[in-house]
Amino acid sequence: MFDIISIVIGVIILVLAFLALNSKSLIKAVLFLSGISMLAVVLFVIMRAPDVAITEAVIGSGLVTALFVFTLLSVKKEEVK
Amino acid sequence: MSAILLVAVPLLAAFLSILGKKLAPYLLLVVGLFNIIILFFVPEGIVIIGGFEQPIGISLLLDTYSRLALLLINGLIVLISFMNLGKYKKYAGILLLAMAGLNGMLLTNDLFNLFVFLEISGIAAYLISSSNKRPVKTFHYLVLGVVGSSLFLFGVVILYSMYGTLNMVDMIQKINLVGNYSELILPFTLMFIGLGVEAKLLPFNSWVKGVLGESNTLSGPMIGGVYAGAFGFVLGRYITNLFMFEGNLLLVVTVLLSLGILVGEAMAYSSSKAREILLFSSVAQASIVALLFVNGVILWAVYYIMAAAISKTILFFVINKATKEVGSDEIDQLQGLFVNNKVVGVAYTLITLSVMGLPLLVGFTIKINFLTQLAAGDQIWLIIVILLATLVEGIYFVRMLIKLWYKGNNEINVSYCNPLKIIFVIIALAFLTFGVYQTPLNNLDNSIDTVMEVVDNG
Amino acid sequence: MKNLLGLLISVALGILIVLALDVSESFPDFGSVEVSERVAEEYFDEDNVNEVGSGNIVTAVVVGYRGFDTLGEVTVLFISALGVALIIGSSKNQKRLDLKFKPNFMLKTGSRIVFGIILITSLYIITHGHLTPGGGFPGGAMIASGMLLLYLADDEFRSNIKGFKILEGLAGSLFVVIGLLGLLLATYFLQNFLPTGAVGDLLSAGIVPIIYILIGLKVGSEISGVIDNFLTEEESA
Amino acid sequence: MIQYIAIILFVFGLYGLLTNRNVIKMIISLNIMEIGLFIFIISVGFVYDGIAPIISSTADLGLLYVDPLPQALVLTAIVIGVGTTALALAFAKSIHNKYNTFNLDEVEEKL
Repeated sequence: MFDIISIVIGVIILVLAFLALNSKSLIKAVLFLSGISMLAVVLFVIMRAPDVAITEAVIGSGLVTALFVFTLLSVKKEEVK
Repeated sequence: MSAILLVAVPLLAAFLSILGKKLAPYLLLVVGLFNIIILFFVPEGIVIIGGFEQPIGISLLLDTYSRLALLLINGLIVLISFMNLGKYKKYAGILLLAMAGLNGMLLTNDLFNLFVFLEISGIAAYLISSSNKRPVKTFHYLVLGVVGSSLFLFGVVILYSMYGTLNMVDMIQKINLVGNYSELILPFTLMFIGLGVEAKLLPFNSWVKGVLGESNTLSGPMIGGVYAGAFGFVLGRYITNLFMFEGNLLLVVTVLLSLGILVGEAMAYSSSKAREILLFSSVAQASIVALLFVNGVILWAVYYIMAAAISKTILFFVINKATKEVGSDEIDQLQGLFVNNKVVGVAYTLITLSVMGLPLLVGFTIKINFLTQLAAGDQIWLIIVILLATLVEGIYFVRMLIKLWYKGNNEINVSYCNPLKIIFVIIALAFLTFGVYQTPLNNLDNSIDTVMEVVDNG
Repeated sequence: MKNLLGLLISVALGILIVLALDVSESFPDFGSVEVSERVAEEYFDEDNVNEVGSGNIVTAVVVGYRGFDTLGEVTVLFISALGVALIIGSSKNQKRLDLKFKPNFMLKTGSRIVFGIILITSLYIITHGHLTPGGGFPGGAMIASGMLLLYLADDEFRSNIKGFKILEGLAGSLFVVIGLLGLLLATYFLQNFLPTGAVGDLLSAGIVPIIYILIGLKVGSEISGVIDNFLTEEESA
Repeated sequence: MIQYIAIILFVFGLYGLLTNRNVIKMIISLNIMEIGLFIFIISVGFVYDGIAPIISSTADLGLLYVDPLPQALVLTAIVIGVGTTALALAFAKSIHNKYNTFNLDEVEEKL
């Protein structure tokens, strides 16, 4: 049971990583990145690491994605100007 | 009065400096002098943190090797902050953190703790190099630095999974116990690459040209002198105690490092910019240092690092100050720099001659001694490489000195304030005295020993 | 051409790592790790657990046994917050980035209520760091994401930056002061000088919960400062 | 199985770093590399049917636990990763302010 879940999630993570690197628009790449860190949280939970799972959830998919989006927003605003 | 104060006090000062921005530069000088004074009273041996025995908790290790390193690093940081007293007030907090990071890196006895301090001093270095106002080059430096420390962490985790400990002394004992060398190649290579990025070794030093090429009177001496010295010491400690290079891995590393020396010297020879000459010669020096440690030369490699760090700090400062006032660091523009400031010129020339290894100067005694030790280990090829490097070094340094001394077409009036002149003269005289009077250098020979000897008799 | 070279280098490194790890016999394969051979076995030792007193062994390791790492790590966050402020320039006359969306009244008041709930959960996680999973880092990051919510929901909202800077500096220096107190009262830096009580109840584990609360406040204020730097721009007046 | 995925992710991040010229894409591949590294570190400490290292009282110390040390290392490394990412994004923002593009090739033309 454990191996099935880990293989499925692992494959999805690799697909997301491939998409993140090759996607044309930056916003999509950032969303794929936050998808990867959410799946990493699931892997941490499977591997009995609750502390790390909470930290990665809040910091990895929460704040890091927010910082990326803010950088891209402030850039998009200038192009409009 | 334990060695931990060398890290805790700068950290406390840095946290407090955010409350009062104005007092930060003076706090920096006070803490730096406090560190230097403490260094003479702190006892040697293992300092335990958190109250748990060695392999469980983290411990620091202070021996003659790290005491010399700490004296060099704290002394140079105080010197640099004194030289830039008026300017760069915003960077005082960052310099305090750089001091804490470098002290921690030189003291710690724990592999993961070294990764944490590698990151602290790395981030401090990126911020100091951001004062050159070159965001793209600093970004390259940041990316290379983070990749380097991630590889180092990868190596540390593999070692932990194999031997179950993170403490360096415990790790050495366990490795000698198991003695299976073939499986250690991967973690040691990863950690060597991790440290090699910051220590300017050949394949990973593409950031050096960008960061030091456009440096200023703060980032040039700091990254060119202090960081080069600190990472030389850390690399030396890990090569002599932990990494065991044997067989074809030793061959690969030696070839890589000698290539680093020759490429560095060739690039310095072909460049016409003063700062580029200095940075490529410091790249070559970093590879020479790594080569010496790989071949078991410890004492004279330590002196070589100290001489290189001090001389590079002064040389980068003098050139950067002149570049700022003249506007470009092309040697033709800087022609006749020393015509109307003779004192600085004499000191600069003495230090450059010592870097080249001219007799009567400390550079010569260091070079002769480590060449004899290399000859004892019949490393003929290395001696040839180093002598060739010295020859090329001599040519381009003399060419630069001639240009700087003889008046060019335009008049240059670069002003160095008096206290700086006094410092330059003192250091140049120190280079001269230790060149002639060598006994203090030799009697330190037996006390520089590897980590294990400190632990056994510590 | 460059892509091919990059591909070759990284694939070669990957294969080298996988092969080297498979070949070496002292590298335990996945899942069959003998924890008793490792240093971690001491962390489950009866009197060690009582000496640190924290129920959550990972917190005991992070703050108790390897507290110096956490001090170093808090410094990393401190210097990157300092660096972001230095690079993006946090001069006094900063104004909010106008992102061309005007949140209506409902969103503003709703977000304030939700912020209260987020704050309570993060304080719960910080104070129970030594009992339940989580602790200073996730708790602090939750405070910061609460601030993030307020920033997003209300485009005139500017948090009190001066207050965060002072909180950040105080929490950091208190952490080092506790370490120095350990040096003076007990014999080692960061040593526990408070009674540790019974494992499992709230007021146990000596200085561990105190340090974790300080870390939580520090991480929270730092990341909020970073968010503020990212969401403001130079006063174009 | 998870260790192979972690190493592939690490190598993916390295590949992304070597080939991309866009600043934001480089920071994203830096993050992917770090996530791969963290999964590898946790997988080094995992034990089949071990339970999370959290005890409610000293009585149940005898059970089979997962190794807590790698989890402590990853906790620290995640927050260091956030620090460096925030700094890298700040540099990316200052690059964009100066050259009005994220692509390093275009920046070289402007130099």
